[in-house]
Amino acid sequence: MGDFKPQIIAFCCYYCAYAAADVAGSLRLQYAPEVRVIEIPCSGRVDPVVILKAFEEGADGVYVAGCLEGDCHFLKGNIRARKRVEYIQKILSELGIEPERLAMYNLSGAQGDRFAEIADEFTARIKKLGPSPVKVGDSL
Amino acid sequence: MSEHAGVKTKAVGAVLVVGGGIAGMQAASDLAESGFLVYMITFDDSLGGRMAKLDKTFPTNECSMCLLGPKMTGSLNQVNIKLLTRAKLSNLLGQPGRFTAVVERYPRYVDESRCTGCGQCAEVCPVKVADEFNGGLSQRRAIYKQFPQAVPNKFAIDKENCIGCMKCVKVCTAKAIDHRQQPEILELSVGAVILAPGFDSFDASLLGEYGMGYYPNVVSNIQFERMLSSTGPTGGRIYRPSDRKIPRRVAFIQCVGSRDYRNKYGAEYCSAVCCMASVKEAVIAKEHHPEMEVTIFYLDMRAHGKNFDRYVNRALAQGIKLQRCLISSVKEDPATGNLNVSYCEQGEVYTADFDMVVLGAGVRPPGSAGQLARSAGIELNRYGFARTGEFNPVETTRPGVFAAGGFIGPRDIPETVVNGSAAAAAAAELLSAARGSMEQVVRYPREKDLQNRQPRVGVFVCCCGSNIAGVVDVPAVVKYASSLPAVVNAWQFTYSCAQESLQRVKEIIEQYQLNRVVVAACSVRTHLPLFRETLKQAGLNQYYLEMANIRDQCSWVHRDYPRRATAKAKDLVAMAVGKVCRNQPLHLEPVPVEQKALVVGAGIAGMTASLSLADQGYGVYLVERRPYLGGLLNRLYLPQRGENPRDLLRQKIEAVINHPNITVYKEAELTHLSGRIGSFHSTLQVGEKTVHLHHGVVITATGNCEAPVRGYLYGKDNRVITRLEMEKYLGENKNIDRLNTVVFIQCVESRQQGREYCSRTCCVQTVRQALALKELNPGVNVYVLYRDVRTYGFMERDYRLAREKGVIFINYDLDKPPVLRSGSEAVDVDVYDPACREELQLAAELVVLATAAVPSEGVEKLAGLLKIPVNEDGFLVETHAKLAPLDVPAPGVFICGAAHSPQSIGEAMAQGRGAAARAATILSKAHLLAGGAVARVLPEKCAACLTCVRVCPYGVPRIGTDNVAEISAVQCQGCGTCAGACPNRAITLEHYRSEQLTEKVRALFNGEVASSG
Amino acid sequence: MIVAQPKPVKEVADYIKECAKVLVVGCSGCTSVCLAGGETEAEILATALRILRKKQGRPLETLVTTITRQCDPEFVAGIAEKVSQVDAVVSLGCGVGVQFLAEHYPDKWVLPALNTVFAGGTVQAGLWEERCGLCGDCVLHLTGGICPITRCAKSIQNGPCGGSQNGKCEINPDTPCAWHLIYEKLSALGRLDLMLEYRPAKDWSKERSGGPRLVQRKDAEL
Amino acid sequence: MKSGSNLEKVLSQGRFAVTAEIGPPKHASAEGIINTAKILKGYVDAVNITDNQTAIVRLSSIAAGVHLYNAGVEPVIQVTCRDRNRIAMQSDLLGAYSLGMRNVLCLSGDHQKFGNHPQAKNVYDIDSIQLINMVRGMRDDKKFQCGEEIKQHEPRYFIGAVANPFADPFEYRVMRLEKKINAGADFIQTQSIFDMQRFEKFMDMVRRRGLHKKVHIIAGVTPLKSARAAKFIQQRVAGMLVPDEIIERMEKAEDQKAEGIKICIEQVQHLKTIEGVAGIHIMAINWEDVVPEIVEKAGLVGQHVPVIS
Repeated sequence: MGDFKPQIIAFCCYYCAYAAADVAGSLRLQYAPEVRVIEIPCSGRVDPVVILKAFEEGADGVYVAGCLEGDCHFLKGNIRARKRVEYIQKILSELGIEPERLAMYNLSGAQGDRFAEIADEFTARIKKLGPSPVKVGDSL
Repeated sequence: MSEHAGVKTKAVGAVLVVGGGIAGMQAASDLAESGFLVYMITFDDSLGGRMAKLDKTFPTNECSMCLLGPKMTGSLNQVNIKLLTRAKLSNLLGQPGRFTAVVERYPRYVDESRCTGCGQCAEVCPVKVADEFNGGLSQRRAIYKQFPQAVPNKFAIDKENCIGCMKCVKVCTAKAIDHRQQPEILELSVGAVILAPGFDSFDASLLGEYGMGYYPNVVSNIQFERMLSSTGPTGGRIYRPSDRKIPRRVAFIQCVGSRDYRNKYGAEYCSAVCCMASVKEAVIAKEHHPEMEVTIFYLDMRAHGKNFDRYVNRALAQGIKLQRCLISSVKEDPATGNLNVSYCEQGEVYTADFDMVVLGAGVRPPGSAGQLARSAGIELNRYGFARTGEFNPVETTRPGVFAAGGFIGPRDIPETVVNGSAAAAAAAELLSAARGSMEQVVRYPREKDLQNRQPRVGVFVCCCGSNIAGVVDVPAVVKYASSLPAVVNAWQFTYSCAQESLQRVKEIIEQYQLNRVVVAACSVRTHLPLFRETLKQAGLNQYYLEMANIRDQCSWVHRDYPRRATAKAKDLVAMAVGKVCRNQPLHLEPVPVEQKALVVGAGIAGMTASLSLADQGYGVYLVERRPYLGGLLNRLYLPQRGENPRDLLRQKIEAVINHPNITVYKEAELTHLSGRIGSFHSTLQVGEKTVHLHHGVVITATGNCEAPVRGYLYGKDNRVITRLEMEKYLGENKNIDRLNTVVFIQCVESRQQGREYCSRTCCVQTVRQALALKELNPGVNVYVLYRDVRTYGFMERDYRLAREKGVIFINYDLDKPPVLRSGSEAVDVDVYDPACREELQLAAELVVLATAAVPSEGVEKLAGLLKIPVNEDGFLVETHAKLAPLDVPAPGVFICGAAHSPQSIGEAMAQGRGAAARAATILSKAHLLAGGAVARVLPEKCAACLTCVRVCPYGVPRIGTDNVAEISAVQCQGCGTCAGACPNRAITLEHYRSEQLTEKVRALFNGEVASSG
Repeated sequence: MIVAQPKPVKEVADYIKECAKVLVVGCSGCTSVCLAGGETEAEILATALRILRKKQGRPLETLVTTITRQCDPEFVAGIAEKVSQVDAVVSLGCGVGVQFLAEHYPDKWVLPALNTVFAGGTVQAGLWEERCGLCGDCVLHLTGGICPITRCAKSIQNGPCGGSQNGKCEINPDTPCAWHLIYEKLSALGRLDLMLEYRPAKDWSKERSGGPRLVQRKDAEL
Repeated sequence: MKSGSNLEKVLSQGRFAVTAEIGPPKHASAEGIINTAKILKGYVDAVNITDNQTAIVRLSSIAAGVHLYNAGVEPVIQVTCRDRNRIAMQSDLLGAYSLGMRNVLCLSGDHQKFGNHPQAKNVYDIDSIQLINMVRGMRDDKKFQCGEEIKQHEPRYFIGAVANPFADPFEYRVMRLEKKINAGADFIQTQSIFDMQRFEKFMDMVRRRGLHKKVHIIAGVTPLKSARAAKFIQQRVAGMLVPDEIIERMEKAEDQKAEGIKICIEQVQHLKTIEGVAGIHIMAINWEDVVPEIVEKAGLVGQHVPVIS
């Protein structure tokens, strides 16, 4: 378990989270290399089916990162995203998958440090939870 | 059309821009995008100017080159910008509207049309000379490229140092080198000229006391900046030149050659940017070398720009030391190469040892200023910069000739960009009749119809010099990429964004019949437009492109894990390939533009913007909440550097009222806004009446106001007044001769908890008022209690004059603010004077408070209506702090003036004019192109459930007459909230369709091989 | 419209635990509009079922389709090919949809993925409310357009009862008292006389109590 | 006389009626009922038996009525619409009559949500007014609800209904009362009165419509056991209003029970003075032994004769 390298997908909104990831880069902030960013124009675009499919394919963790609440570039997309994430979390727990494997984060486009922190924090969380039960199976 | 423009002075629809820096590029792109042909000449070999030398920019720490790269390539690719390098203006004949510019063009000795930028010539060149681009810290060959990302990406020969060995000629397989090239003289017919040659840095070796030039470990700020740059002489590491060791203790010395009029090499003015530049360099250096101790020795910390004080406070929190003092000398210990700095603080002399000293060398007029002024027929000011008006900073002494950027005087990047736009507006005002007459229309090759073809993907992996390749195993990524399904092949580039690489991409697309492209390089945020342009030029739909960010989000952030960074890069490439195979061509459709502007706020910025657009021939609706025009300008009385704000106010109001293109609505408020860029519908409440307007753009110029004062007895003792009340008092000149003592208190409720910013205009205003007081009553005692005197730029002169006239400046600390008591005769002001280390008690008949500038009341509501973000201080947030200071994310909406941040009259006018130029890039077009990555309804799936109607933050979807949802492509902002909410998957967000995103996810897991690497 | 709610995934998973391949059928009608049974929910359910089975080490294959209305045989017939490939069909239609599918494909297990709740409408985004009791004998002309059968907890026809306070029903302080609403509406319309009129006992034979009902239109018959 | 019940006699003679209320037990023994009957006997004219009140399963009201009857107290059986449809109700009414029941109080009934079987399906085939109409029809028209004739031995009940002057909309409450009278109510039992002002207002409206002449209105009272109980009623029980003064009074009192009784007696005395109030109905559920004290101290003792001596 020690060398468990989680596979994590981050759906990042273009205006804040993705920009923050770029800022983290330009500041050379070092963070966990497990996160794979998928850029979406707004966290409001986040699609429950796509997230569930990510888990089906074997993602150990997924997070959605949007602008700070109240600061969404598209006004309210991030609020919708949060609610949708909560909805999917409910489904995950029904499926016996820890709902903490899915998270919603908010940060501003300038918060490179926060982006790095989130990546580390979430990676640590998933490492602690271990591989996704979808991969491992119930019997194990 | 042009026949009707008037035979007598038929204007030429072309503009000459002198200078290829950020000011010149901004002016050129604004003009080119609004219907003018631009000739851009630079004496350099590349575009980029000063900004190209910077590693990062303050206050966002963004990579300068990353911002500049797309801008440079954009300028080069803009068909209406004709770039001439190694060229200078030698004469300017004719009148405004019809000039003949005589341009001398010097040979590069390299045929630009043949050079591929491969660099083999430089490898064989035997000559090595100091590389001035890197401040002489490295060497280059006689045949060279200015810097790796140079645009155009072509080599050039430095003939002075060339020995004529012809090795380069032999090695060049492209046969591009031609040692026989001769200078040529070009005569260009233009209607206006914009001078933006930039500025030079002060040569600190002229001042002996700092040891520059003979102590190797004393370097200039530009040298230091180059060291920080990953493409610089040290690859981003700070070395001591003497022993190439990393310095542990670094000192920055500010005001080298600035604010120093006594020395014959010094300059009277403040260089305005060095404080922030040094703080930034200190911050970045500490990021590169966390163990480094940095001290900045300064006189006043001039952090007067937007978010600057916050940046300085952050630097302090990160451990950067700021030491207010006067430097007396720098001495080297020859044994160690260390430097001993003596400085004077509060009357005492101290010394400290450092491993390296960085000199904040000031700004100087460009070396070419004299020649350029003569050629262009303009005057220079006392400091050798272009002489321009205080209130019209881009207008030179010759009509039709405008100036922008550092050539006007020291200024930072956003101000330079604003000047560039303002100069463009000024030229466009002059040439409005000729707009479009010389414009060339871009034609792309016919788009290939590939919709039903099997994907043939080409993957281009960028090394970004060593930025990516230094961490990620690029050849391994290339190999992996070429093994992926549907990938025809993968290629490696040193710089994929280089001109030559882009050309190569186009060739490869053709050669391999590619129909999909993946570029694994940096961020879509900076480079997507560039690569899309390349696809278009190659006849591919621009949406057949995906990028994998293997730099900003990979190599830069996983430096310690090269293997895992490589694995991640492979994953990101696989994901991009997965998606690109699902991409579909999207096309933009023309939608009409209502060629009118709505300007909100009729202060000086709003009036200037309105007049510029009106003069450019566009209808303007100018909306003012108050019953009068002019805003805060109504409250300014004292002349500013010889120009009278009262006259300005009168002239502008008159011009606005009489302009046939301007409709003014006073006592009016914007209550509703709908529509989209190019076609907004707004509703005004004008008194009792409701007015509906239709316009293509909105310019917000709501200004700022004085913050209410709570302390300092204001409102309790009528001898305490604000700075604006003081203006009026001085303007009316009542009983001033009776005053004995006047005390000014600076930074009242600015730069402190809750209002962590500088109000920018107060120091300058205070000094001006102090001088006026002294003039009206030479016997009056004037004290200015300040935290930092921020008379930036040429305003420093007033500060000097004030001190000479006997105005006493006392520094106070935020922890120990002055205390006021009401006395019967006077207001007693207690303040601690650090210079003589004692408590002073001043008996003032008048106390003037430098009140904070805060955004106008209700700006949040307006910002909400216009969808402009507001920062924590209440000021409007621009799209980009550096390069897009007048744009906001909402398309078609612009900002200017003090609603952006506190600013002077001249600055607000420049922003007003600049915003007009930005607006004209839209208003000049009859149609905009809409569509692309927007929501699309699949009518056969729509259940008309109204979910999209309810969730859209912009209220765009509606259920149409045929009972299915309709989403207007022009109005759709492309957030995809509706697509995520549609219960029947009847809405797709183009380019982000569910199956495209799913494919990205799948590709990650199908590529287990990569992940395990 | 018919308002329905998804059943817990585990419950549906249990129905199909013996199956290797199922067809998940969404409905573009009512259940799509009430966000319970459109294509999105069908995809979500199918993915969730696959995840669950993947976890159990017994992968499930799914086909997902959505038809215009599950309550019309022609639409139901349109998916015959897909139905033939699977062991069972999971319907995200209302109870009607499930039955139509089951009737049309007599040799297939058709299983409900939703609980059909009521006939109602969207009162605000994300909130649906019951409005019609399908009683077959509408009295809305007497009650100001407010249905006492569905909206009064006791379905009383000579209301309001003594549990009406501050306009709310005694069973739930958030539920408006239907008869209070009726009173206000009739009062506003100047028709309080209708409230004084005795409403005789209702003819429930027209309701479901009278057995499965048919609606017949001779002229529409072929 | 419509039914010939004791209660009907008392009321039609214009005497001030006193009734009490018993909640049957949640078990199958009548012992408690019989004991309570002994306590009440001689102090009241009739006793109400609730029908699974608050939707909690209890011994049936008809059965309990029979026990009371046998113990010498006249019962008023309550019938709610919640649990039975019109067929069951008519059948029960016939049976109850055959067992000697003569008074029936018609209510819609508390919703099952409040009871111990919230999952139960409610009936509400007919509502309380329709029930009143049905009982009257059986008696006066000799017809079942469906219109079919009752050829002989029709049940002749003295028909009661309830009114709640404290429910909303207030203005409609008197109209609804009128509706019940029109449907066939002979007497009206009100919800427990604490807010005397509002009740006065209600009675004022009743008098203006002349309703007090068409029906016997029996005012409901409830002795409060404690300030906490008072508060509970104020905050939690829909359709009941307890003024703050009463709660304050209860809170201040040293002996809250005694204070509750005192308040109740004062209320009774006040109610007696209101024109159109024909009697009082004391609802002291699980505290029935206090009824004699209230009756005595309110000066109403001595006039009540047991039906069956």
